Amino acid sequence: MELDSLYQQVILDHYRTPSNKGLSAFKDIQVHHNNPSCGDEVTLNLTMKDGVVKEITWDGVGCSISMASASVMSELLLGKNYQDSMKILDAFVELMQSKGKSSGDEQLLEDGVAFAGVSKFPARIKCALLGWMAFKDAATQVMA
Amino acid sequence: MELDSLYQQVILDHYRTPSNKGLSAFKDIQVHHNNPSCGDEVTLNLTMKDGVVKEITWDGVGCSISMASASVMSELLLGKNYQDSMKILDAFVELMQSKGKSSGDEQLLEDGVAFAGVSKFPARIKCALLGWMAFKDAATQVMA
Amino acid sequence: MSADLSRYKRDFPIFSRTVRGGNPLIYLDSGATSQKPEVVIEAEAEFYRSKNAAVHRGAHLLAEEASDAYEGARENVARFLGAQSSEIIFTKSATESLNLLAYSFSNPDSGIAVKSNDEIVVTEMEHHANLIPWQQLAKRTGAKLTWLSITPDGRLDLSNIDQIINSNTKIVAITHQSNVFGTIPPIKEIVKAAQAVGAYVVLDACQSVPHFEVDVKQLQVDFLAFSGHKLLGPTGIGVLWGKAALLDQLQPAIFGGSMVDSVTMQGATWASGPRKFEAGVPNMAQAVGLSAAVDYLTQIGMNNLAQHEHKLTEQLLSGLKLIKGVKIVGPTDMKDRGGVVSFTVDGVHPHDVGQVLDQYGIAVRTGHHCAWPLMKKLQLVGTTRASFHIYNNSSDVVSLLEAVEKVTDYFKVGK
Amino acid sequence: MSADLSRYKRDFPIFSRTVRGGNPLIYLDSGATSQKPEVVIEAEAEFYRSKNAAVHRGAHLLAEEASDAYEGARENVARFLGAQSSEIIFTKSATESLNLLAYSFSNPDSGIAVKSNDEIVVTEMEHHANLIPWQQLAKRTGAKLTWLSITPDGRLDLSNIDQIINSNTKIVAITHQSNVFGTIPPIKEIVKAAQAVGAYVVLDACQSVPHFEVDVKQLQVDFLAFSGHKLLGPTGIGVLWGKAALLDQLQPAIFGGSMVDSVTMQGATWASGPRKFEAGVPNMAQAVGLSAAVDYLTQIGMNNLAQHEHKLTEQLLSGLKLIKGVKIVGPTDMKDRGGVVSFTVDGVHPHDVGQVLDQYGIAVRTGHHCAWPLMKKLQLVGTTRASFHIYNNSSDVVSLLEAVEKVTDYFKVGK
Ligand SMILES: Cc1ncc(COP(=O)(O)O)c(C=O)c1O
Ligand SMILES: Cc1ncc(COP(=O)(O)O)c(C=O)c1O
Repeated sequence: MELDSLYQQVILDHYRTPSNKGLSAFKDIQVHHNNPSCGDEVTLNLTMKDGVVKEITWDGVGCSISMASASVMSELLLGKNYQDSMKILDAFVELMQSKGKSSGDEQLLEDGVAFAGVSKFPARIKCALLGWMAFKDAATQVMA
Repeated sequence: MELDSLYQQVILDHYRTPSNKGLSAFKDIQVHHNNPSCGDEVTLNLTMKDGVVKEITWDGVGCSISMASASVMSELLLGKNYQDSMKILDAFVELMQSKGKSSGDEQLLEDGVAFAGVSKFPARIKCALLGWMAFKDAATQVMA
Repeated sequence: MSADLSRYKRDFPIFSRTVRGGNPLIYLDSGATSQKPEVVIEAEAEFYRSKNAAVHRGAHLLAEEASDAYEGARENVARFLGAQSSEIIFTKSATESLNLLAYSFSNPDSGIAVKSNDEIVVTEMEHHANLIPWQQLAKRTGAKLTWLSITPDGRLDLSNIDQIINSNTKIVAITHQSNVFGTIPPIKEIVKAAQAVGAYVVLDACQSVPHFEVDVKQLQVDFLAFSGHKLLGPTGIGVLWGKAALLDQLQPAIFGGSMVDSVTMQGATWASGPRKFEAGVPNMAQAVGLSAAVDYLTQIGMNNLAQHEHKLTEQLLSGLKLIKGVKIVGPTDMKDRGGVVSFTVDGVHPHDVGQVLDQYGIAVRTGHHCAWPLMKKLQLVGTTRASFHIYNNSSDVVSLLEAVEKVTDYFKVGK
Repeated sequence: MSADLSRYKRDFPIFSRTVRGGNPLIYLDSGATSQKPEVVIEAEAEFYRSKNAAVHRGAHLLAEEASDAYEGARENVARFLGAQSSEIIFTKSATESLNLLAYSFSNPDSGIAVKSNDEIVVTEMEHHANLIPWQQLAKRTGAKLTWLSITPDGRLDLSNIDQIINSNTKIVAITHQSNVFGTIPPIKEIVKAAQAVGAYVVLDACQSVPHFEVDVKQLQVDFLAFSGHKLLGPTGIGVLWGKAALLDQLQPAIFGGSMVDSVTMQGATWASGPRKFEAGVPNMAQAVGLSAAVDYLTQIGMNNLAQHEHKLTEQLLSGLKLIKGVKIVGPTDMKDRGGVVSFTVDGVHPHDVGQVLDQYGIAVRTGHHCAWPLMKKLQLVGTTRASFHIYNNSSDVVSLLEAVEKVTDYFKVGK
């Protein structure tokens, strides 16, 4: 069923047991992003050192796609330097805009390729990007 | 031609040489009425004595229908008592609303029956009524 | 036995298409916007094809016919509401209606302008469109905004009504039916409380006028707003109704052609009646389309429609109660409620519920329903909402219930 | 030789009807509203028949398709104007566009709010829709309204432009083409004067965008407004364009659903981009219809259309000059003017002129054309106005000229 291409098992797993959820006490910066049309929200704490992501923690409310995507993002970008994190982020954004035509670079995106099916559901792309955009905002501010 | 039923000779004559046009120096009351959608305007001075119309003078700018109708009205209602003037006025209003189905009571309306054709042109009914409504307003105020 | 209304569905061309998964369309989102019968679509098209002209302006036959069509629509809508046609103002939507009214209330030249010591009362279950315009009016004028709370079962809490609606109250703006719960608040009591202190009642009738008979005289409210698009009518048309005597005392809020009495470079004066609130070339084709929708509904009979929706709502409520993990948000019985049903599924976000339903061709609304303060109060991130109109039937309800079961399976609710 | 555009008339179903006296319709009132080609009528109908749903809200396929259609319309209109789509705000009409803008300018939270020591400049040839909203803005804020005058031949008098547009000037609101004279004012010089003092230029493009190519970047104005219904599009849709950086600094003027970032009972914050100015379920079908009109015009070619109207205007001006008792009001040559021609007939009121023309099936506009201050300045009670669009041709002009001759006969002008 078409639905299974959206709700990959990886996504449902991350939704049920998200990684790095729960905000850390210390951080370089905190950002809050939301999606007013559906009410999804993510708060993200970021710590970087020498241009490398040291800690990402987040909290939020939202649908399976937005929460799972934030979880995957937080795993994937941890330990990456700023440039690499942006490369991965760009690849993820590109995948989201692929309208179902790309399956994603597994090398780069790892669990992130599970979201390939989201690109066929335009209304859900914003969900998948919520956590990533919060990271981008935070990292850009820390690096500025 | 349909047009001739609108522009009766009587109307064109009154338009070219209107009666009682030019405001008197004395009056019981002055009213100003206009038709904002086409810009037609009538100012009317009324003098009554013992409930009888002693003088109607008016001035204004507007189309042939509105000016001729004001002229006919001023002739017709002069010398009438309040009640009779309202009877005539009501008959004229009724004629205007007749959608071309009435030819008007010549006994009562005299030259006013020339406006029967106006009732077939909804956009012009307001023109024909402008002067009459000014009279009604003025007379009602004087009688109050 | 009630009338069989199943034949009406055929009048709506959209049901001849299929949606996701090749499924027939099961449209349960009429609370957001309704579908349109062909007669409405054709009425609008026919206006363009045969009598399109700027109303009230031209000296020609088309302009005359267009004006007749537009003013005829006004009379028709007035009749539908038990109002006078001079009290019907065409706007683009209920949102515009409510904003225009709020701006008119802050025009200092209005005879009934809101002042800084006035209070404006809303409720916790208002749609943003009947909340934010009043917040902004309060901000512009210095007036105070207060509100009636809701009870846990989604009804209005009237326990402190005498404090909330008090001698300072100028306006009470309230929904006629909650677009989240389906609750129909006790308008009579609120009108009574408002009248006792000389306050004006503004009724947001977006979810009522399209679904059951509404008579402004019986209701005794002062202003009322709704949108055409939820009433089987076109988009881009709304209505603001107000008591003639009050409209007379209000100054207009939007300015331009066809609403003036006279104009100089320095200033202007206004025409009388609804004209002064309708600046510019109006949404004529949409007014004509709305009028066709009113005719269509009148022919069905608003009471028949209300009964029809009542039965479907009852069926849905009983069905939902049987599904494990599903909670109805709002009244669970049929007392004072209409055909809008919100629910949550344990552990599944509404957005995901909606996505699964969509896969089965079922269109519902998910999220905060433009009633964010209400969601926060209920500590919900949102709900899934099903809402009805004439084209729905009991097999739609069965399909929805089956699909909700599948949602709980898919996301292994309680497993 | 220019392209033959005669085949386009067939696309407009209204011309298959007859009017007064059994005559074919000769429609010369496009300045008030244009007729609609079948593709526009069908685009609106098709939206209702196949993808009607509330945009940006539903979790279902229809809502997705409706959103795509609506946002696609926005992109299409943006392209047409040389703008970004995030700068296009859909309103119900130019009148609403200008009023919303004026209200946004008086929202004290706006970064570029109008203050009491500011000046707002208009011209003596503005339509009421581009005059009264600014009068009212001045009244609300205490700002001063000033204006550029006109010359006897219906052009803008720029002799004192440096006094009128001065260091206190905040807004210059001006028409792109007079709806009475057809005059196209020297926008370049006005933009230069405004930029020199840091004032914003608001262009009323109601009579330009539907008739010739308009590129907002080339014009260098800051805001622009027009209505769909004069552009072969549906009624009930208008556009407000503004530079993105300025829209960012403006606060919205109408409030409700789909335009918020967050909402509590006490207050709200706004979404970004055009969304913050589009509260409520929008006029979706009308936006889609407008987009179809834009496609239709693009396919004809705006330059072809402009040339076509230019030729007709030239023919009409030369013809009118030959009729005794007829005076053209406005420029009598083709320099900087479009396809709107006003005239008077000695001793015959415009209303009577229009009535006679109507008898011959010719639809024109008569009266003050919502430009009352201008009429008073010219000491006219009104004019008769003929205006063109794609469906007109040179035999329409011949018919009009013949009928005007008949007017002078009928009322025995000069006899
Ligand atoms: C120059 C001009 N400005 C503004 C308007 C107002 O447009 P609308 O009535 O469509 O809002 C018009 C047309 O009526 C116009 O010709
Ligand atoms: C209760 C209620 N009020 C107001 C509105 C606003 O209506 P619209 O968006 O058509 O202006 C809606 C619908 O969205 C509603 O359900």
